[in-house]
Amino acid sequence: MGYVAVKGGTKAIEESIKRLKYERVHKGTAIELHKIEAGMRGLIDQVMSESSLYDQSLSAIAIKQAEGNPEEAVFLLRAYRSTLPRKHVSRIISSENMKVVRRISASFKDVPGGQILGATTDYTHRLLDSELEKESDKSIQDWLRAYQEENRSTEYNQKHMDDLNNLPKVLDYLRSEGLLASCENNDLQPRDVTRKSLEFPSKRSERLQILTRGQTGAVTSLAYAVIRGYGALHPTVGELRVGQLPVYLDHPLDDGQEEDSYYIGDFTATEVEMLIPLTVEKEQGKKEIEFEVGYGMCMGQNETKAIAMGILDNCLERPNNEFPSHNEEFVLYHIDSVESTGFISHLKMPHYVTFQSKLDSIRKSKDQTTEQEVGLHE
Amino acid sequence: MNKTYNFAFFDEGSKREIRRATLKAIAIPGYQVPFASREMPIGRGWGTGGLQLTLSLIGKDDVLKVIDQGSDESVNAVNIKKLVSDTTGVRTTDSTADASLIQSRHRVPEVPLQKDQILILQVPLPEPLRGFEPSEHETKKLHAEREYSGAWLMLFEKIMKYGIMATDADHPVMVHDRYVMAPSPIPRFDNAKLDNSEALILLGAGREKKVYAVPPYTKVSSLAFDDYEFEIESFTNQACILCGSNDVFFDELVDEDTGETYFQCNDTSNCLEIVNQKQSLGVK
Amino acid sequence: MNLDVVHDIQTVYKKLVAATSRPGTLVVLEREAKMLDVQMECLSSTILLALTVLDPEVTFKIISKEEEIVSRMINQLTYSKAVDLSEADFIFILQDASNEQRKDAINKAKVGNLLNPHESAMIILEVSDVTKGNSMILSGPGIHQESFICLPNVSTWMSVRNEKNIEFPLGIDMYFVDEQDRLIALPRTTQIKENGGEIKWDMLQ
Amino acid sequence: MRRKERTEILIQGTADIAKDFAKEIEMRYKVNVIQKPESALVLLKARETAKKSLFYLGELLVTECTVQIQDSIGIGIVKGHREELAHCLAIIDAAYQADLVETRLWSHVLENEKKNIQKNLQELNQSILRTKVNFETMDVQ
Amino acid sequence: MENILDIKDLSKSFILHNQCKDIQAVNNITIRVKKGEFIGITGKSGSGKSTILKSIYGTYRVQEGDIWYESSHYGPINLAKATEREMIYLRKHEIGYVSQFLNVMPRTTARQLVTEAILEMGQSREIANMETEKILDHFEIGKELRDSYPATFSGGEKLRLNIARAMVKRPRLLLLDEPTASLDHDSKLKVKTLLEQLMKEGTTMLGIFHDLEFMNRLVNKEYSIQNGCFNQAIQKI
Amino acid sequence: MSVLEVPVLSVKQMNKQFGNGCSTCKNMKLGKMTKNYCHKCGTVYACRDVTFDLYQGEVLGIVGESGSGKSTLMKSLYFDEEVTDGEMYVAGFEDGKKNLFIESAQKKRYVRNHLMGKVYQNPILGLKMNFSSIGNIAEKLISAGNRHVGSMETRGAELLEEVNIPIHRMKEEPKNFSGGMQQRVQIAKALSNNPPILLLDEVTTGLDLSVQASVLDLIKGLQRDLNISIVLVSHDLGVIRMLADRTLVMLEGKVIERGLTDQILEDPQHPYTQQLVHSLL
Repeated sequence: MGYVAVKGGTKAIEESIKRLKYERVHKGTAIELHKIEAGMRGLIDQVMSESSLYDQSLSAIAIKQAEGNPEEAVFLLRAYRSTLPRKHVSRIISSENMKVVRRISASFKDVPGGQILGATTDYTHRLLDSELEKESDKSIQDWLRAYQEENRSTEYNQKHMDDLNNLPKVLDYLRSEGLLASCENNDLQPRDVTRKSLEFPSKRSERLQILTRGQTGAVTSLAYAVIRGYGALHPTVGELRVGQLPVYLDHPLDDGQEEDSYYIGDFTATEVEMLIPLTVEKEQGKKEIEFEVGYGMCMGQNETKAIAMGILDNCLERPNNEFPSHNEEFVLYHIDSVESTGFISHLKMPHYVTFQSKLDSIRKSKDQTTEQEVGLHE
Repeated sequence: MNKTYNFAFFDEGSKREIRRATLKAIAIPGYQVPFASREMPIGRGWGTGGLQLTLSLIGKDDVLKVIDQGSDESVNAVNIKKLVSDTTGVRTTDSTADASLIQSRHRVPEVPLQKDQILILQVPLPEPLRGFEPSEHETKKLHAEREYSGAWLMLFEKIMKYGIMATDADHPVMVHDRYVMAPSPIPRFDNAKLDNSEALILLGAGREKKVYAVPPYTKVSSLAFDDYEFEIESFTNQACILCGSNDVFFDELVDEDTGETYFQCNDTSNCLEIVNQKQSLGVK
Repeated sequence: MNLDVVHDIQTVYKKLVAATSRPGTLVVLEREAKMLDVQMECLSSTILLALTVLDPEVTFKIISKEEEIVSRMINQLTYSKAVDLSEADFIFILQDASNEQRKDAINKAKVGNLLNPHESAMIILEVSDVTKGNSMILSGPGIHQESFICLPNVSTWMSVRNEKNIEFPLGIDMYFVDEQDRLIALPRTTQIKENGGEIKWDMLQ
Repeated sequence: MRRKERTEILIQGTADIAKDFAKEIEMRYKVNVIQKPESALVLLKARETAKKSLFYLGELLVTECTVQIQDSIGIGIVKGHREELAHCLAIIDAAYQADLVETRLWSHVLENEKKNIQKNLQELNQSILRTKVNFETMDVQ
Repeated sequence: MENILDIKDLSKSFILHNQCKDIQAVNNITIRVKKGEFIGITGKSGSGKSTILKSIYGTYRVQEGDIWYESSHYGPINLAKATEREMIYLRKHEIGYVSQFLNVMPRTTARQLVTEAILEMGQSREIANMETEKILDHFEIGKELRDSYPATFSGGEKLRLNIARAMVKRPRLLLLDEPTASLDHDSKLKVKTLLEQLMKEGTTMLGIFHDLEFMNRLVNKEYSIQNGCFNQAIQKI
Repeated sequence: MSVLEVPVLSVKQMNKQFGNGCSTCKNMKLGKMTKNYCHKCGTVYACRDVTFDLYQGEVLGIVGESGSGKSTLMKSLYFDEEVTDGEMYVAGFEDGKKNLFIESAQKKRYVRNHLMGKVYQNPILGLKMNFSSIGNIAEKLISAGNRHVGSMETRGAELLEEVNIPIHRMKEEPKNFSGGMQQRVQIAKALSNNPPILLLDEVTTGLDLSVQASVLDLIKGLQRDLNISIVLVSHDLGVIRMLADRTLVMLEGKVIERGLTDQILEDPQHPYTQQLVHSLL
């Protein structure tokens, strides 16, 4: 054994990179990007959300380069993002404008607008489908045709179809019923954690941004801990919606009239409002139960993450030192994919110098103890 | 997607933000200036803080040296060097004296730094009070109020436990009699090189999003007690098996055949230069 | 404008780093200033520094008779916003500012707070010649023992500058630029003593 | 037709329309490209519904292009890597800015396309509504 | 002989808010005490005897009237209007109060208790230790008791300790609030000797005694009190 | 010939409110509130116009039920909490002429480190549970400028002995100790650099009776030997009776009664104090 720095690094790195490529291609067939885009919607959405960069085709390249490892793909996109100029900030995006493709509420069976399942794995029984082994382009196309045919045969009320583009929000209903404190729009400009280093106590906008770009697994685990008991919340899903949101930009020199804004396209997002009952003390010590809302929103269809975000959002609004999940430093500093994986993986780097220094320290303290022991015996 | 990267990887806006933070860091020696810290193509914890400083500083005429744990050839050093030269085209070197920018992890080179050089140290954990106080908000307050009992207390505790200060690398220092600073995990042997340095020393922590600095000719003292002085790693009566130096930081090695311990310079480029010099003298 | 916004700004920045880390050192920006090659109401070095540090993320203030014109120009060049003195991250005091304006500007500049001493103003002060004027002795970080410089109009900024820097780490960092495109920095850590004997008042205004 | 509605139709509808419009202009006017189509980022500013405050949801990759016709600047910006479309949109934008006569004839083309878009959307909605849970059918008779 | 204490028209009532009661304890009391005198106050229980002593000592807040005291430190001072700090000073240095109850910290030894009283006056620990031993000898507190807690003492021992603690300060004015109430005959005799000795040393005293016979053998003058008012003053000896 | 005594600590018109207050609670002169809480805006007026002096060598008791503002007062005195307005003077700082409430954090820190000691009800607040007991004492000495391990170790051992912590346990962490022992380590720590002022916040609350007695004894003994001035907060009149020379009674953030401790106990004036005292009897 020896504590000497690695030599001959240049050559080794070149060979290592070749080896990595070999691993990616050694089966002799290349995966085409459009196939990743077509068939890996879940992975693409997760990678886009965690990298905080929305673009399916970039995501597909990253996934290909990372051989499907989401941690690595997110890393690639985050770094790529650092090189792109950010020229615009969108007009305010509001979920009321969502073209909904899925919407459920776990709180209200008869939610106005209805429970719309959309595309979900929730009821698929998770039976491994061996049919997929045989799936071909042709079989897919046949199925698609049949599906469209089926759809056309049903008549739907015009009104319902328009509703999908402006479904009422469950929260608005609760607010109108007085079950939820109403509140005014708060137009305080958000802080951007990618431009300004986070300081504590943090701002709400910073918390939401860090949560929404958090690592899916980390966000989910912490939220799970909260509802299992390492936290003080008992939430239900008030509303979950998935759909397309349009993005508009103001002309850089204009005064920002909506009709003169640029439409640049839609993106898919998941939005969740968690309802959390809380006991509040009212006049004369009277106690009442009120709802609070935990908010979760992610780019792409990432339902578990959005729900978890909603839980953590509310946790951080109610700091409580008893639980790490209610401690903003604990949560916000530890859920970023690039930061946590980077630091964990840096342990692979050599620490020869620090180790040598530690060795010295240990020896000296051993000497000290021996001296003391000798002293005792004398 | 055809993308040619900007000079030094970053867009100019990113560089500007790092540059502003750096100027403040130099003006307030030892104070950790928060900065946005861009996401880099190398991992957080792999030197992104140092790399961002390097990329914000580097120009066409710079000559870059990157060392990791004393070695220019270590894979991480090579990797960072490659990234910088790929995105800038600048010349790299192993020789400390030739370099205008030196990015280093865990060592200050043995060759004394010069006035026109800048040393950039990669910092994994910039907060010297972290072991005493886990909350960032609280440690910031402690720095604000110059309340450093925690830093000494951590040393005191070690003395109580082990009978000596027993710190290894990253022994905290006091800068300009105001801020207690983590010098990055350099061995205690290197702490003295920070004091009254000829060269500007910049420290960057990418993951923790902090930049700080020790300007030239600035007082940097290692924390110690009146009756427990700061001690560097001792290699009494040892000399490098290759170049014979005895006043440097060593790697300790074991001869696999004999099982005997021997020592070798940790700063490999310096060692090589000395060996070469001796050989050329010998040839003469 | 032949200025290369990537490479020439990088060299300006490197010089700014050198000036800040070695207070009192004369740094020459002549080469970059020549590239700039535009007629402005302020010194070329002022523009160079503005291009180096300003963007939409920070704010500035111009102290000058031509404040409006210069502010607009800087805004167009950098997209940085002009704000009140007490909020400005960067304060540019041009040559034509009166003594009162100069004092007032330094006086109102923000010094940061103990938690965030970096949230303080950087002041760029235009002078005719950074090598002429009252002789002073500098000490502090970045200075090997002591160094000697001359700077003009000392009476109009020195005492108010020292007053602002009384409780380190709070304070302001000052940069002096002149007509020959030279730069001297006096960050908050620099201690200034007047160099004995007679005070030679600078008559050029 | 104002910009918001116009860009909605040009981007959501078939890309041929933008291409045709741009071609028409390019044939008759000098189009000066100020900035070639390039990738850039748009920061998404969203309003959350719990406290109705604002936060940044992430960034969207766009392709952006700037052109000049006569004295008017036009900007084309669209989600994703769509250099050609960004270029066409910039030309169309500049044409409207310069109030070129051609633009007056485009309105009805756009109106027609808008109807197509509506129709497609309704078809989509129809298939989504098939997944709606109908509680009434569970009533016990 | 000059007066050391001059109580003029002292009235004190207690307003009990929670019971909506207003109890008049003493009314228009006037007493003059000359330096070195020993005054006895008699009356039925509840007649207001204690109220007078506690008003002098500052435990009760006087509503009407004055209590002029001739302090060696302050000169003439109206105790009815003295500040808290003045009262604390006087208690430490000039005015003592002894009752049948010994109110002390649970784990303070007899020796500490007395030493503390001396230290309060600003004496050095050395002197305090010496004085303590002296006075404890004097009061016949057995050596074996001195390091135990007073809570374990007999009534007589407690009281002797109590007086010892008050006396060690050599107060100019000593207030005695039924000190002998629960004492046996022997103990009473010891106390009597002590009080006589104090008189000799020139301490002015004001006392309430349950045992009139005991009192009569000691005091110079007796005031009798009924329903808060004086009946008469009887000159003794 | 009254001698003018100079207080060691002087607090004048101190106010501390949580919340910004609204037109109702500001204008109604606190009249329309339940206790010190405004229902409209939720503002709590924790301390209202608190004024007192503390003199050398005395123990000033502060008694009141929970929520009366006594703990907030203590936090404010130790700068754990920023006051809304008011003045505070300490004899050892700038001759007692500078209002400490408006001084910088650095200056406050100086006063805390050099002129004060505090013992918290909850030892977690006063001790670093993961550092050795001797280290906890050293922390206070270090912050007062001591840089000599040997002298700190000696002093620490001395203090621990004084508070009856066996010397062989001095390197142990307080988290291993019982509540009473933790409290004693806190006291040793608070006393380490001979502060003229000691703040004790409910130091015996939650301890067993016998442990309580030993802690009280310790405090009394220390106060007697060191002649320090103590502000002692307690909801327990028994504790106040045993230790305090003078006492303030707080209710709803205000000092409603003050006097010699025996005055408060035997001749209470305010209905609340009477109720408090009678419930004790």
